[in-house]
Formats: sequence, structure tokens, C-alpha cells
Amino acid sequence: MTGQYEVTFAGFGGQGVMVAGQLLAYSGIEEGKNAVWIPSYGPEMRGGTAYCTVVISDKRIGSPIINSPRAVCIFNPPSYEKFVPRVKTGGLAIVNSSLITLTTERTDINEIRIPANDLAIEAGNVKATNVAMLGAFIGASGVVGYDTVKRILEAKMGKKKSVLDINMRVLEQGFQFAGEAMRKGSRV
Amino acid sequence: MTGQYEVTFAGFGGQGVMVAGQLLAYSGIEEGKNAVWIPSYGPEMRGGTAYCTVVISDKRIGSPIINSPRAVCIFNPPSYEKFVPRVKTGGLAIVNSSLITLTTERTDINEIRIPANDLAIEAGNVKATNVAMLGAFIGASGVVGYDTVKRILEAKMGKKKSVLDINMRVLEQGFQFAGEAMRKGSRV
Amino acid sequence: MTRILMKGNEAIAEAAIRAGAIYYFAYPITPQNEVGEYMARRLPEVGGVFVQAESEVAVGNMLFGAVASGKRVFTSSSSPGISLMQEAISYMAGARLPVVLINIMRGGPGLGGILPSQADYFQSTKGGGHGDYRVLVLAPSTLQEAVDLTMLAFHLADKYCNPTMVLADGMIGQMMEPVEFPENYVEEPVPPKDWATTGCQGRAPIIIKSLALDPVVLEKNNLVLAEKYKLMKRDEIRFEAYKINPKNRILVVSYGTMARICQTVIDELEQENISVGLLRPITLFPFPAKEILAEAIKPNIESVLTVEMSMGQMVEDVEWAVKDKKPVEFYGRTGGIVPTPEEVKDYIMKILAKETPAVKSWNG
Amino acid sequence: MTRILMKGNEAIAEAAIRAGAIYYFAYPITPQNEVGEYMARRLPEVGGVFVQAESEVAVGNMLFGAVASGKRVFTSSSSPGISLMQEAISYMAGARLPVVLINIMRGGPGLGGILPSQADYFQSTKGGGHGDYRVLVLAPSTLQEAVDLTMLAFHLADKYCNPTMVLADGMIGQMMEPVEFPENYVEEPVPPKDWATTGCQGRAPIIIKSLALDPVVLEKNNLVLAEKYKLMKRDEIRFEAYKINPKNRILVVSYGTMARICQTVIDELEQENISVGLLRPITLFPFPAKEILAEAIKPNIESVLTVEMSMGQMVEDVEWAVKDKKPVEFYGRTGGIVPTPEEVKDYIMKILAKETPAVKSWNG
Amino acid sequence: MPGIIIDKGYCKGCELCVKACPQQILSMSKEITNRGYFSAQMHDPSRCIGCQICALVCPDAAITVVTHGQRYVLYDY
Amino acid sequence: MPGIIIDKGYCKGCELCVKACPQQILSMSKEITNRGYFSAQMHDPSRCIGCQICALVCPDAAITVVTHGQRYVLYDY
Amino acid sequence: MNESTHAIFTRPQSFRDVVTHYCPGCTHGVIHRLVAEVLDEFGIRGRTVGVAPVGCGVFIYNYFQTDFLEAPHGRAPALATGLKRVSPELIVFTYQGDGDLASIGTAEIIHAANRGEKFTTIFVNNAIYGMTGGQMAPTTMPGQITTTSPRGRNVEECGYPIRMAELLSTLRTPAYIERVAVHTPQNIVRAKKAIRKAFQYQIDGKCFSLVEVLSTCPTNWGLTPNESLNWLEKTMQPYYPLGVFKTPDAEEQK
Amino acid sequence: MNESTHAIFTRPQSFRDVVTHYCPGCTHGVIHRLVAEVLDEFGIRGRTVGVAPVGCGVFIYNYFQTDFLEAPHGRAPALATGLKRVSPELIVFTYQGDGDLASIGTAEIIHAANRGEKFTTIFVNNAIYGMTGGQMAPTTMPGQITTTSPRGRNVEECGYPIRMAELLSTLRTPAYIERVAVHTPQNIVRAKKAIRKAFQYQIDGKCFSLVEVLSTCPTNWGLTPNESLNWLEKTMQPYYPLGVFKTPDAEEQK
Ligand SMILES: Cc1ncc(C[n+]2csc(CCOP(=O)(O)OP(=O)(O)O)c2C)c(N)n1
Ligand SMILES: Cc1ncc(C[n+]2csc(CCOP(=O)(O)OP(=O)(O)O)c2C)c(N)n1
Ligand code: SF4
Ligand code: SF4
Ligand code: SF4
Ligand code: SF4
Ligand code: SF4
Ligand code: SF4
Ligand SMILES: [Mg+2]
Ligand SMILES: [Mg+2]
Repeated sequence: MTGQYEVTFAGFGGQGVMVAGQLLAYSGIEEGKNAVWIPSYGPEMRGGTAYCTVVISDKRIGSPIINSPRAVCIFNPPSYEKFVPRVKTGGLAIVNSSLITLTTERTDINEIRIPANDLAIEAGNVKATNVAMLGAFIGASGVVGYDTVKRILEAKMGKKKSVLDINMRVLEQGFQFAGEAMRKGSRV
Repeated sequence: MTGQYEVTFAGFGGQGVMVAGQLLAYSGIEEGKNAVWIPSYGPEMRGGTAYCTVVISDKRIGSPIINSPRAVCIFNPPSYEKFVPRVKTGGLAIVNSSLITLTTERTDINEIRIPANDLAIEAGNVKATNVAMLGAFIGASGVVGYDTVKRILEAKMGKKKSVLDINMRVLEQGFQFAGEAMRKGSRV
Repeated sequence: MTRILMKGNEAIAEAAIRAGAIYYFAYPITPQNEVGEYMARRLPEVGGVFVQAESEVAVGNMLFGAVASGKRVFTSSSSPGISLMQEAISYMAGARLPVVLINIMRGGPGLGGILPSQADYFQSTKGGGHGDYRVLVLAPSTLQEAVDLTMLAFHLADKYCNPTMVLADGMIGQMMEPVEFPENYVEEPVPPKDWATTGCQGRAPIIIKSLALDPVVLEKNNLVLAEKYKLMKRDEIRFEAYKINPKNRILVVSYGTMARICQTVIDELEQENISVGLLRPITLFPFPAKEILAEAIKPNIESVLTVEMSMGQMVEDVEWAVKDKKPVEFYGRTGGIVPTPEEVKDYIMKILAKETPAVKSWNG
Repeated sequence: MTRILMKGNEAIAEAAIRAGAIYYFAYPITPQNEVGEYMARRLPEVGGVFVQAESEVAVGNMLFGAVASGKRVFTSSSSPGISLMQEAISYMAGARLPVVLINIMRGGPGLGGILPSQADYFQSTKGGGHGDYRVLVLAPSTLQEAVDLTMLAFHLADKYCNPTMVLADGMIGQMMEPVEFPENYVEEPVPPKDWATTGCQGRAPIIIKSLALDPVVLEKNNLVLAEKYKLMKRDEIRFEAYKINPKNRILVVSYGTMARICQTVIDELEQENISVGLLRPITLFPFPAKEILAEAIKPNIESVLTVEMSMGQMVEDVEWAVKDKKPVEFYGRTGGIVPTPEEVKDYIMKILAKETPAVKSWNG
Repeated sequence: MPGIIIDKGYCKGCELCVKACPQQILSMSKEITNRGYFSAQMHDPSRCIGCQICALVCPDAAITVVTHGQRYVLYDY
Repeated sequence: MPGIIIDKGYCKGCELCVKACPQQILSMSKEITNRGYFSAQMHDPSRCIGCQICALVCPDAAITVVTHGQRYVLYDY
Repeated sequence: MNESTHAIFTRPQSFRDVVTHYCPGCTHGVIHRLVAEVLDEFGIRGRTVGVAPVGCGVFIYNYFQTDFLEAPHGRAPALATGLKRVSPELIVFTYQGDGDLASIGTAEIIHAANRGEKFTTIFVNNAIYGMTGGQMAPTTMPGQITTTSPRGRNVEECGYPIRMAELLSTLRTPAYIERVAVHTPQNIVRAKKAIRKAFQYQIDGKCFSLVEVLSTCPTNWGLTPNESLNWLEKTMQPYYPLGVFKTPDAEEQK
Repeated sequence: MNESTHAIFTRPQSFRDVVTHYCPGCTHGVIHRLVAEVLDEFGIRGRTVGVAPVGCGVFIYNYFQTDFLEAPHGRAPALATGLKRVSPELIVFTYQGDGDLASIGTAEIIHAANRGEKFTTIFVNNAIYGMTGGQMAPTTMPGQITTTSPRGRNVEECGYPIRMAELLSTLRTPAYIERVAVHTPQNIVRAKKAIRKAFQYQIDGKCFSLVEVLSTCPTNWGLTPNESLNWLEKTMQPYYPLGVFKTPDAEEQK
């Protein structure tokens, strides 16, 4: 990756979108890049949609305010409607197909639909949905290296071996899934 | 009286200096003049010296702040030291000689020493000291008419006949005393 | 109409009652205690209410509740007390409520003193509370004007649905002067108070609030407020021009009691054939900036002198108004010291002799 | 030094601890709660104290008591909470105490919202409390700067014995960015705290107060304060010049996160061969007025654009600084809406095309 | 026959009614609502006694209780 | 012989000591002090028992009590 | 259900058709409903003005069909005082959390009660600052873990939880003060009765009235809604005993 | 008096040689002296910091030979909290009037007491706002005439006087709380003992301590100093009973 990359993670509160963004930001730093993570904040947002945006760049990051990110990771239906229209032309949408059946009319972006909830439940913990989505995102975007994210996961979740294992598994599944999709899919 | 006249009343808290000033201001208004009464205010002043200044004028009164009044009415020793030096050249000092033995070196003002406490005690109430001083002041200055002050006294103290009577008596005594002193004394 | 000799604080209290404000909430503080004491005596006679609150924080919020009912309500206090009301004022501004506040200023900062001061100019005109709001500020210079502006304050508050303050120094509160009350007081009509929370029988519920988690909604409210402030700037600027004429060599800008002192100086200088004019802002917000500029640029004016009982606060607005077209000088005393006519005159003479310091006040 | 990814609120908290401020008094409020939560975890490790107060009024006054002992103490809060501290701040300014306050601003007025805003500029720079005083105000634009300025705030507070505020919008508090903490942090020496109330054993009693019924004494204190403010103006003005060069057609003045957004715009315009420079005040009081004027009068500059997350507050100081030498334009969003680079760019293009409205903001 | 109506628009799937129902005839559905909750449902309507306890404990006033007969008295002032 | 010293610089003539003295040997002087007060005085020194009650009630700590002998115990902690 | 069925339990008329923002299982919702039912039963909706707090209850005005004011944090009793004093014909109530009433608003509630202001306060004690994300409140239980007491509330440092019903009951001015809870159907019924009584005293112009309601905060307690009801009963209720603390009828003889 | 006489009662060493600003006969002066005597007796003058109120007691720092802070009106307990928490080795006391402590400073004193802050409060209850010229306080007696209750305090409108010692004693956190008076020599001696005990608890690091002292305000009561002592006894004392309300030793079992 060169230049600046922006991605928004969006879903219900409790789906782990904030953590997914943070893991990505940590990975960016780990690779010596600059990174900014900005949440939609406040417990008053409770019950509604939660989202965060991560900016990763080789250079000084100016505006942390991103209206049109290069990518979105969409965890739930309301976020699909809200954020897919905002993706930059040529950008990327990772969509949690376990919960989302909606579709878009946009043809100028690359959409990857991954059954993240199902993968996580299969792996043993629905809470790993966010890591499945993160895996898919880096698989498709290559913004940070797969090994970097693994290192970060180990550092941040290393305490509970069982939890880490599940997350490592879904990270890989997501990564592979998106990688293949990208190879198959025609980039716009 | 024409033009603007300023007089400061000063004494211990409790000697009635504020009321003396107000009676004068009321009298000024009664005669259709403009009048301003400004206190040294705040109960925090308690125990110290209390004073007020009255400005009476035919015209619009500009600054209510008077550093050098044309006259002072001095009720107690500390005020003597503080205020006598401030009187304008050619001005007037009414001094409560019952309590004050201090003297001034100024020869450019007219000093009238009146045993106001004694007059009041004699008349039956030490609280009438202030009216004795007021009587002396108007006797010496003629800023407002004697009858005007009498009318004001009646209006303000008329409720208690005995109190009014005492005050009327000392007012007259003060007025007479100062009038005579002025006739005798050489004005500067 | 009869002229009555009254203490400023009492005159203000009576003026409020005459304007129909018979609901008063306050906490004692020198030098304005006579307002409350007068209200305590008078309000039962007119069917009004005086609640002595437990603090100024509570006062600000009692006003909030009371004014929401659509009635005319007010408080009086002095500097530290007004500081404690800043949160409530910000809320009432945000909720667009026509509350009236009287600030009889004393020396600060902190507990300071109890003598007259004008050091709350910034607090009142710029907004001592948080957020994008303004308070309409009226500054009387005589007791008669204190009466008139107090009555006007209720009118303007209702007209704009905005917190409105009468800002006066301790001298206005403490001195006595004859005043007249208008006999048959009639106001221009004010907008109907259809926003008041009077119970929703027969209509949709009314909610008076300042919260808007959606920033689009909050911004919209702020734009409505900004619109009001623009209207005030257009329609409500008030000032007095005293002996302003083409011969003026100096334009003095001063407000409140301080302006009276400047008038005495101007009168005296006139005797000495030195022509000085005074522009006295009566509304401090909205500020008569254009009017000051218009006078300042007149050819004969050598400089503009701002005189304040502060370390220099309004002078920033005067400089802002004058835009460097003329030098702006400043003379101020602070902490309860009232500049005397002599001092002000001396300073003017120094200006004319070009002897004033290069750096004025703390803005320097 | 290692770069750690941290949330702004936590970075500020850690910075304070690194500057030796291990005494923290606060009351929860969004969007700065992470400061207190971090302190609650960290302070026991470093032998510090965190008292969660009953209110922000109490917070202000606990700070007052604690800072009087000569220790480094601070609080963090957000807009409404800061309004409630105005009385205490005025007192501490009057008593000359080096307290540090962090304001993570949210949209107002009133309860407003919890999203980023810069609408407390007036409150913090002009003094939201009563009386003649000023607060030294520092405005970070990145998290690294938030760390650095927080540490500096304690130093400057001690140097001038003056309340000092770090003023940041909610975004600074909520976002994460990598930061570094200085490894061997050494400060310039600060004056000895011989004014602290540590018990009078072996010396004369010390009284920390702000009351002076004698106006001569009170004025003297105000003059001492004014002297400090002048020194600050002389020695402490801080700003960043971004891409300022003789080709600039527009000078942007903006602070905090807003300035970062302007930097993005400036970078983009540079690509399009439109030269715009940014002067970013880091100290809001003292304000870099001369520096702004010096840039504004450069021949190529067509106008000065102030961009704020408010209805227009700093713009008054910019106008004051620019003295009508160049037109001053204003662009602002409010109530939690953060202007996007696109909007700002559009506005700059409008200015260049002379299409902006005649009246800007509520000052108009 | 008494019965209840659970309004899925209000239900947040808190399970308070499930635990409180003396007949134990309520349970959680597997279907996710628009708001992301699994709402409550009645799995054995025939056993409902119309006691209103589910409605009483529901924090979201999501439950309406209906009946043919006498109103069961909840409050006796 | 016990006795008291009234410091006229402190005395404000409040008369509390006069009323409190069990021996009734204090009274008000007719002389006005610098501060405008009539201070307290002892009119019968010989009867003073050194009980310190006058000093105890004096709000201005204007009274010193002296004695030759044993200290009368006021406080027993 | 056939045609002839009729509803015996429905959403109160004083409610709007709006889904609340409360977390699943949060008993704020139950307390709202009880207040709404009382307004319905007395038929006073149209002359009632509520005063909302700052706290999770702030949006109460979105759920009621009544006029409402939104107070600054802790100051609802001052607003209610102002409003009721100038409009005594209105029915005025405040709805306040424990951070709001027992911390920042301590002075305001005590003095409103002490002056005997004729309004009603519904005091929702959930032993935590809900809205701001779970900080310690003055009502937080000893040992309770919150974001600002990560090692549990230490009574040596922070003191014991404050019992507002008891505190207010020591005031000499007549008042009606009761503490209730909403963790069981029985308690909910009792809570409703208390709220009804509180409004009755106001309608009669008798006195200040306050009902403290022990409530849950599953989100910040870190428990499921049902576990929360249990925690309320096991941990809070022994420290915060339920019952009537003061009535104006049996005025204290102190 | 000859050479060998010695003083058995003198101005305390902790006093300065300064005449107070208090009105003649105002018992603020007595209370000052008692505090100064206690500082002398414990020898803690050099490590004591007082916190002055806003009220007639504001100038206390001019009369003591100790360090002092001057608090905003009502906030002395917050300053004392801040100071004592960062400098626990100091002895810290606040001196507050009834307007200061029982009105504007209600929240601060209650929460300092509830947190169990280890400082001492001397609370001077004279049933009026002295310094500002005699307005009604929350402690003003029913029917008492003040400048803001010119027809006498009306309990229907303003409620009954607030009893702070009783109120604070309901808090669960250990504390020492006693009410005394200074209108007779006997009571002055008892007051001194209470103040001594209060400081003792602080010196031992035990608890928050507060002594409420019934005091006079001849000026604003409109009575002579001796009449004032009488009024205190006849009017105030029955409503404000003297005694120990709370000790940390006999901790409540509630
Ligand atoms: C002056 C001020 N301080 C702080 C806040 C932040 N704040 C909002 S809600 C709240 C506490 C809420 O707790 P509580 O009153 O117990 O209500 P709950 O959410 O638990 O129902 C706080 C501190 C604020 N809005 N205003
Ligand atoms: C914020 C604020 N509000 C009000 C005042 C004015 N004020 C000064 S002293 C005082 C009351 C004093 O009464 P009390 O505390 O009972 O003390 P006392 O004088 O009776 O000893 C008041 C209201 C102030 N200085 N600051
Ligand atoms: S009405 Fe009673 S029995 Fe029927 S579902 Fe509800 S709780 Fe169960
Ligand atoms: S109690 Fe109400 S909200 Fe909770 S699960 Fe049952 S119906 Fe749904
Ligand atoms: S010591 Fe006792 S007897 Fe002697 S004067 Fe004093 S009170 Fe009277
Ligand atoms: S008690 Fe003290 S102040 Fe009062 S009269 Fe006696 S000596 Fe004087
Ligand atoms: S945070 Fe707690 S109190 Fe607030 S809505 Fe959620 S559960 Fe209820
Ligand atoms: S006003 Fe009252 S309390 Fe104040 S000094 Fe005078 S008598 Fe004492
Ligand atoms: Mg709560
Ligand atoms: Mg008092």
C-alpha cells in the first residue's frame, strides 16, 4: 500500500466493529505507518449503529474526517444502507452476508459478501465475527500484512488461548475467502 | 443655591450619617432640584467609618463620584482626619464637637463646631445627632430651605410623634446654631 | 409622573414589577441585596412570588423552570453569583427562553470586593457559558435609565426569546437619584408565547430542551440563534451621543456610570475650549461598532479613548470596531476604584499631548 | 521512544502523569470519560489521588484547595462542566494558582450534543467568570501535540502561577493515534512555590485569597495579573505556519482538529496549483495577533479565512488582529458538525471567485 | 381465552417476560428483528392465564394482554 | 489576689462580661474608645475571684485573668 | 383471539408510539410505564409538565404525551420549583437518576424538599452513572466495580453509599417519601401504588413527594437483565430498605 | 497586680494581635478563640491550614497565626477535600456560616462527610445571613423577621429550618458530629471540648468531624448582645438540640 487508505467499520453495538478498527490501526502502526482511528462515540449511540473509521498512511494524516472512505466493512443491514453509498468509486465493500440480504445498484465498487457470523459461530464464538470481517478486509485490500495482524491479535488477545485460537482461525478464513474472491472477481 | 453642591456626611456606623444624607437628598428633590446620594456601602464596612455623599444641582448631574466636596459633616474623630483635608477651598466643615477635639491647620475652609451629640441627648434621644448636624449644615450652607427639611422630616418620621418632636427640636437648634456661627464667623 | 428619590436597586425592582415581572428568584449578594429586600416587601402586594434560592446555581435553574411557563421572571445578582449561573444561561439561550438577569457588578476576580466595577463585560457580552450563544446586554448610566432599560429588557427578551441582561456597576445599585415610572406603560406587542409549557390539553406536547444528539438538528438551532443575533444587530443597537460634533478632537467610548464621569470631563473640557465627544453604548451586545467607526473616522478625531472600570475589556470591541482607522487609547481603573473626572481629564490631556504609553491595558 | 496507539483522552491522562500531575479531581462527562477511567486505573500505581467529585462546582473548588498546597493537580471535563467551574476559575486566577484544566469541547449551547465543537473559544479565552482575569489556553491539533501541550500546560501554569487550559474538541479526546512520551522529561526550572499553604511552621502564615475590600489592594492585584498577561504575550505565543509562502493567495487561520482538516485542503489545492497557507494558533490566549497580521498584509494575500467549528468566535480576534488590512472571511459549522475538507475547499474556491456572502457569521 | 400480543417493534429480547411468566410459556425466537434483537414469543398460547405478569415486567411496554372475561386486578389502591 | 486586665484596644463594649460576672463587679465606662465604644471596666477589683467567666464569654479576647495561686480548671478533657 | 376479546393490559395513553433508547431489560422502561399509567388514571396528562434529567432518562420526553422541560444535570428540582411556583395549577414532576439527584443535584433536591415545594420526584436509583458509561455514583455499592472504581468501591476512600430517602426524611418540613423497587411483579405493583400516592399528595396541594425506585442497569453492571434483577434484590435491597419513610399525615414531632 | 502574679487566661498564641471586624457581642469571636485555644493545646498551629468561608467569618485569616485559604461561598469543604487529599499530613479545618454551609454549600458538606474526608468543620449557625445584612437563611427560625422575610419566616412557603447536624448524622460513613452553643459559660466550655474532640479525631486520622455551634448575630437580629444570648437559648436551642449526634466509635449498624 502507498498513499492513504481509509476504511469504515459499521454494525450494531456489540458486534465488535470498534475493536476490528483498532486491530487494524495497531497493525498499521506496527508496520511503521501512521494511523488514526475515529469512533462514532458516546453511549447515547447505544442501540443504534456504531461505526469507526481507520485512516492508514505513509505520510502525516491531515483530516481525520472521512466522508468517502476507500473501503467499508458492513456488519448489519442498517449500515449497508448508510455506508455503501459513501464508498469512493473503485473502492471496496466487505459485507456480512450472514445478516445482510440487501444489495446495491452500484457497479463502481467491489463488493465481497462473506458469511462472517456463520464463520464465527462455526469456529466456536459468534464474537469473532469482527475478526472474520477484518481478515476479509485485509485479504481484499492488502493495506496491512496478514502476519502483522496475526502478531497484533496475539499481543492483544494472547491471554486466553482458546479465544485466540478461534480468532486466528476466522482471521485466516476471512483472509482466504476475500483473497479468492478478489482473484475471481473483476475489479472495477 | 445655584450650580452644583456636594456634601459628605461621615461618622461611625450607627450615628445616622446615611439617613442625614438621604434627608438632604429628599429635600433637594422636594425643591425640584436634581439630587444624587451615594453611600460607602456594604455591611463589611461595619465597625469602620461610614459615609455618604449628596450632590444637589439645578442641572443634570454627571459624575456621582466626588473627591473634593464643597462641604463635609463630620460625626467622629477618624472621619475628621479623613475628610477635612478633602474639602474644596472655600468650603464648609460641620464638626460634631461632642466627640471631636481634633483641629485642622486648614484656614481656607469654614469650620463650624457644634455639640451635636449633646444637643441630641439633651433633647431626649442621642439618635437625633444626625438631624442636629443636618440642621447645622443647612443653616450654614442654605443648600435647601429649612421648611423643606421640616416637611421631609414630617413625611419620613411622622409616624412616631415623640421621635418627630425631638428631631424637629434639634433640627432647629442645629440650624440656629450654624446660622449664628456663620453670621459671626468670617467666611473665607 | 412624579419623581421619586430611590436607591438604584429598589428602582430596578420596582421597574421590573411595572413591566409585569412579579416572579423573582434570587440569592443574596452585595451590592444588590436591596432588590431582594424590596421584592420581599412588595411582591405579596401584587400577587407575585419571591423564592430565595439555596444558591445562584439554583436561581439560574429556577428561572429556567419559571420562564418556561411563559411568565415574566427575573433575578438580580452580582459578579460571582452570575458566574454560577453560566451553565443555566447557556441552557436558556439554547432553549430560547426570555429570561432577564440583572448584574450589579462588583470588583473581581474571585471574591474581589464589593465596590463598583465593569469587569464582567466579557462574561456578559461574549458568553461566559459554553457553546454558540449570546446574551442581549443593556447598560444603564443613570437610575432613570436603569428603570427604563429594566422595563425594556423584559420586552426585548420576549421579542427575541433570548436571555437579556441589565449590566450595571455597584454604583447604580447603591446610589439614590430621582426616578419616574411611566404611568400608562404600554409595550409594542411581543410574539405569542406559544412555546410555553402550560400543559398539553388540546394541543401537541411541547418540549423545551437544548439537547440534540443529531448534529444537524443542533446546528439548525444554532443557526436560528445566529439569525436572531443578526436581527438584534440590525434593530436593537442603542447608544447615546453626547456633545458629538465635527470639532471633537477625541471620541470617548464609555458606558454605564463611567460614561457619566466622562460627561463631567467633557463639560469641563468644553469650558477650556477642548472639544471631546462621547459615544455611550447602551446595548453592549449588540455592540454599536458601525456607529463608533462612523464617528472615529471623522477628520478632526485624533484618537478614540475607551474608559472603563476594568483592565480593558470593551476596548477590544472598540478596537475591533475602529479597525485601526484611528489610534485607540484606553484608560481604566479596576477592582472597585472608580476613575475620577480629574484622572480622566488628565489622561485626555496626555493623549492630546501625545504622552500616553505605547501599550495600553493588557491587550498591548 | 516508542509510538503507542492511544485514545486521545488516555494520552492526555498519561501525559499529565508524566508531567508529575498525579492529583486528579473530576466528574464524568462525555466525551472525556476515558481520562477519569484511565486515572482510576493508573493513579494507584504511581501513588496519586483521584477524587470523583459530586459535581463540577466541587471539582473546581477541590482543585483550588489541592493546588494551594503547591502540588500539580488538574481536571478534565467538557463544555457544560467547564461552565460550572467558572466561579472557581475566577477565584484561582485572582489568587494566582497554577491549576490545569482540560476541556474536551462538545456542541452547545446547553446540553447540546456530544460531538466535536470549538464553541467554547470565548469562554476560555475571554474569561467566562467574572472580573479582570485571563486563562492561558493551549489548543492541540494532533494527539502527539495533545501530549506535549498537556505537559507544557503544567509548566506554564507553574511559570506564571495562572490557570492554564488545554482546549480540544471531542475528536481529539475520542480518536486514536500513535503518540510518543518523552523519555527523560526535564523542564526549565519554575519559580519556587513559596506561596503554598503547607503549614506555617518556621515562617509567617500564608493566606491564599482573592478578597480585597480595599480597592487599592484589589487594583494592585489586578495590575500584577495584567503584568503576567503581558509577559505571556511577549514570551508564550505559539503557532504553526503550514505551507506559508509568498505565493499564498489566502491565509487560513484555524486551530485544533479543524486546522488538520484545513491542511488536507491546502495539500489538495497545492496539487491544483492554488497556493494557500495556514497559520494555526497553538496558544489561543495569548493570541498570535501580530503574527497573523504580518502574514495577512503580504501583498499576494487576497483574504484571510478563519475556519472554526463554531458560529464564529476566534474570527473576532482574527478581525481584531487583521485590522481591516485584508478582508476577513469566515467558514464554520457548529453543534457537532465537523466541516469536511470538501466544504472548506469549496468555500476557498468561492472566496477566490469572490462569491462569498457579504455578511459572515453572527458578527456580520 | 386470555392471551398476549408481543409487538416485535418494541421487543428488545431482554427475556424478562420469559423468566417472569408463571406458566413458562414464553421463549425467545430465533428470528432477528430490524433492531438486531431476538424477540420474545409465546410457544404455548393455550396455557396462558392472562395474569399480565409478562406485561408488568416488560420494560418496553411491548406486551398487550387480552381476555374475554373478568379483568384480573393488578392494582388495588 | 486574682484580677483581670481589660484591653481597651480590643473591648467593644458589648456588655457580655458585665452580665456574666458572678461577682457583678464589671460595668461600662463612660469613656469612649478610639473605635467609638464604651469599654468595660472593673469597679470593685477586690471582690474578683478569678473565675475567668468574664474572659470566657468575651468575644474579643479582651480580658486577661491573672492570679497568684492555683489555676481554676475550666476545661476537663 | 376472536372479535369479542378485549385488552386488559395495553400501553398507557400517556405514552407515544415510540421505541425507547434504553438497553434491553433496563427497568427505566418499567418506571416510565408506571408514571404514564398514573397520569392516565388521574386524567392529568394535559395539565402535567415533566422535568427530564440528564442521564439515561433524558429522553423521557420522547416517550410521553405531556409537556416537558429538560433540566441541566442535577437541577430538575430547581426547574420544578420555578415552574410550580409561577404555575401552581400545573402538575409537575421530575424524573432523575442517582448521579443526577444524589450527586450533582444534592443541594437542589434537599432544598426543594425542605421548602416543601409541591411537586413530585421520581428518583431512579441504579447505583451507577448509566448514560456516561458506568462510573461510580454516590449510590454505588461497597465493592461494586465501575469504570472509575475498577478495584471496587472502597468505602475507606469514597465512603458508604448515600441513602437519599433516609436523608430527606430527616427534614422537618412535611413530605411523602417512599422507597420501592421494580425487580419483581409484586414490587412493580407496590411501586405503582407509591407513585400514585405521590401524585395524589401533589394533586391535593399537600406536600413535596418523592419515590425512590431501585432500578437496574444491565449494561453497566455487566449482567444480563434477569441477573440484574437478582443483583438488585441481593445487593441493593438490603442496603436500601423498601418502605415509607415519611408521610405528611404523621408529621414528625421533632 | 504585683510581680509574682501570673496570667491564667490570656489571648491564645494562635491569635494575632488584631482587633476583629465583628460587631460588638457577636459570638463568632468566642468561637474563634476556642479554635485557637485548641490549636495551641495540640501544638498544631504550624501544620494547620484553615479554610475561610464567605460570610462574616471570611476574615478569620486575619486573626489566626496559621496558613489559610479563602473559599468561594459554600465551597470550603471542597477546598478542604482537595488540600487534605494531596497533603494528608496537614491538619485542615473549615469555618463556615449557616448560609455558607446549609444553603449554597449543601452538596459540598454532605459529600465531604459522606466520603469521610479527614478534616474538621466548625459550623457557625446564627440563623441568618450576617455579612450580607440579615437575609433569611435555611436555618432561620419560624416567624423570625429578616430583610427577606419581613413578615417573619413563613414555614408554609419556605419550609422549616434545616438541621444540619441531624441531616449529616444519617450518613452511614463514620463521623463525629456534635451540636453545641456559646451563650453561657457552661456551654462555652462544652463547645471547647467538642471542638477539641473534633480535632482529635482528625489528628488520629479517624474520620470527618463537624461541630455545629449555635451563635448570635445581635446586629441582624436587632437585639443587644445579652438579649441575643437569651434569644439563642429560648428560640434556637429548643429547635436545635445540643448533643453528640454521631461518633465513629459507635458506628451505626444500619
Ligand atoms: C454539568 C454536567 N456534568 C456532567 C454531565 C454528564 N452526565 C450526563 S448523564 C450523567 C450521569 C447519569 O447518571 P444518573 O443520573 O445516575 O442517570 P442514569 O443514566 O444512571 O439513569 C452525567 C455525569 C452533564 N451532562 N452535565
Ligand atoms: C457566590 C456568592 N453568592 C453570594 C455571596 C454573598 N454572600 C456573602 S456572605 C453571604 C452569607 C453569609 O451568611 P452565613 O454563611 O450564614 O455567615 P454569617 O455572615 O452569618 O456568619 C452571602 C450570601 C457571595 N459572596 N458569593
Ligand atoms: S399473561 Fe401470564 S400466563 Fe400469559 S403469557 Fe403473560 S405471564 Fe404468561
Ligand atoms: S420483556 Fe418485553 S422486551 Fe423483554 S423480551 Fe419480553 S416482550 Fe421483549
Ligand atoms: S474573673 Fe470572675 S469574678 Fe473576676 S471579673 Fe471575671 S468574671 Fe468577675
Ligand atoms: S465582653 Fe469583652 S468586649 Fe464585651 S464589654 Fe466585656 S471586655 Fe469588652
Ligand atoms: S446504560 Fe444502564 S440505565 Fe442506561 S439505558 Fe442502559 S441499562 Fe438502562
Ligand atoms: S453581622 Fe452578625 S454575624 Fe456578622 S459580625 Fe455582626 S453580629 Fe456577627
Ligand atoms: Mg444512575
Ligand atoms: Mg449566618
